[in-house]
Amino acid sequence: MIRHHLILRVITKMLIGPIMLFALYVQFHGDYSPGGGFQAGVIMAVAFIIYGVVFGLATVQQVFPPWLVHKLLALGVLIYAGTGVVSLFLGYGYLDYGAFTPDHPEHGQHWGILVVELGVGVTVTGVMVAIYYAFAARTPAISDEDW
Amino acid sequence: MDQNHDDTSAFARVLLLIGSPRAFAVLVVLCAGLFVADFLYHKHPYFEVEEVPGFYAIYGLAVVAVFLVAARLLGGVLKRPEDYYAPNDVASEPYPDESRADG
Amino acid sequence: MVELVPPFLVYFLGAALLPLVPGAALRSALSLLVPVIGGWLIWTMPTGTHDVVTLMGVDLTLIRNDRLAAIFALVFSFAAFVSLVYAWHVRDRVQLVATLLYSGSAIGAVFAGDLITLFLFWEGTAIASVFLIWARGTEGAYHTGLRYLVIQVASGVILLSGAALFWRETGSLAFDQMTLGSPATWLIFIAFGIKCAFPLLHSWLPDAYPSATVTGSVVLSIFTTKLAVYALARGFAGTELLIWIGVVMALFPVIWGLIENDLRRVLAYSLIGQLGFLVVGIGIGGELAINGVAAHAVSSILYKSLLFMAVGAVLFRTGTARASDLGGLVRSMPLTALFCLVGSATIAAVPLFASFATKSMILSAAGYKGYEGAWLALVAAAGATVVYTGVKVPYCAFFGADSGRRPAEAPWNMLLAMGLGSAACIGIGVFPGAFFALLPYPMEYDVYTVAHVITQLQLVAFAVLAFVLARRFGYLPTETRSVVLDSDWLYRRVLARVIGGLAQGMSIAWAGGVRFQEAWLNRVILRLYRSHGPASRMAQSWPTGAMVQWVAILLAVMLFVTFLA
Amino acid sequence: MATESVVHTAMTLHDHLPVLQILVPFIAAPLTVFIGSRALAWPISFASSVVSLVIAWLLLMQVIDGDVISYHIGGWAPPLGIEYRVDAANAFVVFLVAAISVVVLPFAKVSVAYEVPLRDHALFYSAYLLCFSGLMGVAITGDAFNVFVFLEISSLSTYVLIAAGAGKDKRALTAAYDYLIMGTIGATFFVIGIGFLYMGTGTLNMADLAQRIAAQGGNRTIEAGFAFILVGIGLKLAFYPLHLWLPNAYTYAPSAVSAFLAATATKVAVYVLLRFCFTVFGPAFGFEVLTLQYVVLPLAVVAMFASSFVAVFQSDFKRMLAYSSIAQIGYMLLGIAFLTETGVTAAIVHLFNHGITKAALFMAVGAYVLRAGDTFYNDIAGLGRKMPWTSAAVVIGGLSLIGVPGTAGFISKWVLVQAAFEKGWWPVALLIVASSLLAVIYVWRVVEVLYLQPAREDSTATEAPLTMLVPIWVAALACIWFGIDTDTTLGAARTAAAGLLNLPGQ
Repeated sequence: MIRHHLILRVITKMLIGPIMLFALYVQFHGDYSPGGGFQAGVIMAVAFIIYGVVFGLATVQQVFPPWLVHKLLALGVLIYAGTGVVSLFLGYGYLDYGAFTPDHPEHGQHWGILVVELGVGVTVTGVMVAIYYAFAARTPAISDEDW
Repeated sequence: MDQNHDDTSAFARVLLLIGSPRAFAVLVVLCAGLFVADFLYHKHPYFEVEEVPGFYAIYGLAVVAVFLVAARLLGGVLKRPEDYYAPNDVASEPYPDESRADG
Repeated sequence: MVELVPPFLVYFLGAALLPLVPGAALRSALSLLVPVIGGWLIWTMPTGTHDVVTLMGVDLTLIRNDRLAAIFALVFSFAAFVSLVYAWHVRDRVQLVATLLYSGSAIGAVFAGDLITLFLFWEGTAIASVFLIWARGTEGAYHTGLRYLVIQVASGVILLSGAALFWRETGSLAFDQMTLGSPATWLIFIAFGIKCAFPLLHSWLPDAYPSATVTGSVVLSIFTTKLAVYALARGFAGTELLIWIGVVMALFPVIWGLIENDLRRVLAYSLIGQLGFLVVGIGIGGELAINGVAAHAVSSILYKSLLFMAVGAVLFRTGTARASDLGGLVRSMPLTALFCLVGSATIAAVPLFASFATKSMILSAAGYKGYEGAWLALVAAAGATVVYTGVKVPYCAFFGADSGRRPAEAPWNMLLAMGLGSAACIGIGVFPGAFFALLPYPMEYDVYTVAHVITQLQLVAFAVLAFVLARRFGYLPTETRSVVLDSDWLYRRVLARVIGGLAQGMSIAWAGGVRFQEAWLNRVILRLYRSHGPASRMAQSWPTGAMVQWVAILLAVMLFVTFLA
Repeated sequence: MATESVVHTAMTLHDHLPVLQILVPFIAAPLTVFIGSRALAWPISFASSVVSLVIAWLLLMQVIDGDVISYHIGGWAPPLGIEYRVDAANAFVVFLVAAISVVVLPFAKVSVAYEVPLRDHALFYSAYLLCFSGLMGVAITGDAFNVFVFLEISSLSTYVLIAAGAGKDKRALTAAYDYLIMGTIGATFFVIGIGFLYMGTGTLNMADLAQRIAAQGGNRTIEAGFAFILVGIGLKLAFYPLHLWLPNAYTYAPSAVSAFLAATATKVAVYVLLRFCFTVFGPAFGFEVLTLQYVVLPLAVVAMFASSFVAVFQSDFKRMLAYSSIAQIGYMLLGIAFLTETGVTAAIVHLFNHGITKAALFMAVGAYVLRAGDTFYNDIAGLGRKMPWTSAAVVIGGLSLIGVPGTAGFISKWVLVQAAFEKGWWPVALLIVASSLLAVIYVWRVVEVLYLQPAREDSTATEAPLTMLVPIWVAALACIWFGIDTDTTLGAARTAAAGLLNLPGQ
């Protein structure tokens, strides 16, 4: 474990909280202001990646184990698609969020987009972290026998 | 029916008469009779040539004679040894035993 | 829509199921049911077209039943039954299946209402029948079968190309009366002609039929050529060219029949001769001639299969059908000899036998229409037939010089089959009126006139007399073991040598030809291998850069072309 | 979307069929990962494939007579919103994809277990389901950009699936990588083409595009769009000479993947080409006629011969099949290039028939891999006696590949030859027949290897397990069934062709 870079480590620890908070801000204001699931997901992933960069892969994988990454990755898609399925079960078209508040379609759409964006955010977080894991954990060059 | 194959059966002997000299005599008499008969009835010919007395008799005799001569001449030209086409032909092969096992 | 059970289906089902039946006797017994059921279906089938199925947008008429088709189908069924009785002793499943598929295809072809269906069954007869030759199991039979198959399949291919052209020309695939003139009809005509053994297209027949098994030749003699006769009668009735083709067909086999040593080959040539009568009849056209063709086709199936059965029984018992090795067999095979004589009498058109009634119709038709030349030729052929088949076959096998062979009488099933055939030959000869009722067209035709009986007897008697006299004076062609050349010599010998370009006997010529072709082919293949083989530019894994290059090139080409427009 | 006066009638499940078609496997994919169970991955995949097949059948039955179903995603009406538009053409393709999936998956269970490391199974099936839903999505959507999205979904998961072959042969990685590069270029070209169309018309809905393009006629923007789309899709469907990624990809992918992809992926791409050439652009445009006849047609003929020759000389069964696929795609492109109803019918029928044929053959390859370890000719020599059922299916598939009457392959070639005659292009018809002769040679080589050569002495191969044999034979019998019962396929293909060419339905 790298014991130098004290400043970096301190600063990182300080930054991670605000980064996550900012991610949530971008996430939940996505429907009215610039932002949304994609951006929020990346920002959220940054919080983990920077932690991994500074403190090492093993440490970050204790916090955010790869299996959980996989689950989140899938969960986000399920949230997105599930929203559509719910509207479908309510007798509306697929992803017709008007279904949630039949009297007030606009409200329903608001709710719907919020949930969908959440799904996007979760998946993007998962994907970014998974890509980081994949690259950071690269096994050594393939030995000759494997070819 | 007679199942005895060793001796010539009575039935076979009757059939063998066909090849006997007496049969030839019968044939000659029959031919003569038929030729004469041609004068005794009224024909309905399609063609004039049919009205010639004994036309069919003469024509049949002549045709066969011509063909026999032709066959003799051509036979000398066309005959080849039995294995001429062998092994691509069955001519020189013995016929295989028919009692082959159930395929 | 399939409304009726097509008769060929019974045969095909039989061919599929019978091999599974255990027990040879049971199998043979059950196989007899097939033509019985098939025949019953044909007998009860209403006239008209039925069972039109659509295949790839083409309407196939499986059944077009009229009186012309029905009589051919009925005699096919009867002959199939008789040959299955004759083959009772055969344990070989392949021959049984081949026989059933072959008869089924022939019957299917007879009912075919369009050229495509006809083509399918046409090829079916070719492919099924070759197994009857291969079943002999010798090397020569294998080669003969291949030659046979190539020619038969070629006939089918020519038929198909003719049908395709016909469809382009007329927009119809219906199999009906056609007139020669366009390439399409000529192709169809030639396809029929190959199977009908037109002169120079005939050599497959004397090559293949005597090479089959004992039962195989009987079956072969029934279907293929008569199917072709039916097809010609259906498609080209009244085509004058056929008269002259038929005349040649009736006359030239006489010579070969007289020279040939193998009795089954003699019968094969005489089969061509009888086809000549039928072809002339088709060429004359008109109701009487077509009736005559149908009737004579029936009787020629009967007596020809009867003769093949008799010679086959001799072959079965003695292992040879060479005239030079036979003679005097009447002493131990009297019944076979008797049936053979019935067949001979029938082919010689002796009164009271089937041909007397049927052949005369064709001659009368020639007479009515005034084709004197054709008429004279046919009478000559009829006279010669008496000798080269009617006398020669029984004389060489059963009478003549005693070969000393004393084989056992033919097995009971063969005798029964020959008996059935003989009964039919005599039945038709004695009661022609009942038989004429089955013919395609209604007619008034009196067979047993005094003139007819006497003139025919004259012809037969004097022909026999000529034969006997020739024998007396030693003028008969000598029967020696030999091969007699026919037009197949052109492709089996001359062509082979021309291709080979080497004159050291056929096998060397072949080997040389193959070597030469191999060298040439090898060069081509090597070149292709260099350009397309696994290690070539074409087949190797390309770097992505090269793939992208192609993308760029193709895009450029496409942009250029689209902007050009 | 109308906000006031919400008069809503509840939609039934039946109305949702078009979207459920995609949704079922699409949700099953993340579900597989989410559950993470190796044991459940296959059952989930299979169940969702079966459901998809049922839905595909229901849809096909609704549109077989020429009707069109339009489904609006999110309730946004086209051309603004995304529309799923089901007609005979794409219902046919979707049905093919779903049917192949249902047939291939039972086979895949054993094959994948053998060829893919166990820890990857959940992810493998997830990728498979994504690919599956992506392919169906490409076919079913009526929105040009949505086509691109689904194309990417299927392509990306395809790269993963091919790379999964690395467990057996590391070259799968480079094959997948090459395909990734080429696939991405293809997708990029495709999306550039769509961009041009959007620039030229201001819409992305295909029906709308068709109207507007027809109204304004061709101009440089649209023509460039056409060229880009053609090249982009050409890459996807292994259009000669853009096929270079395909042999490696099919050779090194797991057998089940090869079977699935060979039977579906290129076919869906062919469908997209059909859709753009006939619905969006309409065959009346001079530039399209020119391009198809002077660029696509010659290249299709070249593909038929060059690839067949390469296939003749291959010594690996699987790779041989890959090259034969390229040749067969040539036939489909030929059908399209005829620009006639019969030609398009031939392309669609061949798309289907070749799909089932290749499915049977590639599955047989999987069986050989399982039992003999590899599919090089010297490895599978003499297996005709040791694996009689598998080898018999190979013979049937091979006959269908050649186009022997009585097999499905014959029907498509027959229609294709008819189309050539209709056009009066005799030489092309002759070329079709001639290239079939090449197929005879490469199929015969396999038959000879399987039946006439002696088996290797160390060969311990036994017949493939039933879970493989049944799918192989279902596909093989389908080859025969659709060779005899031609009404179903030809009828559907005719309706589809008529729909694509905007002729009155038949």
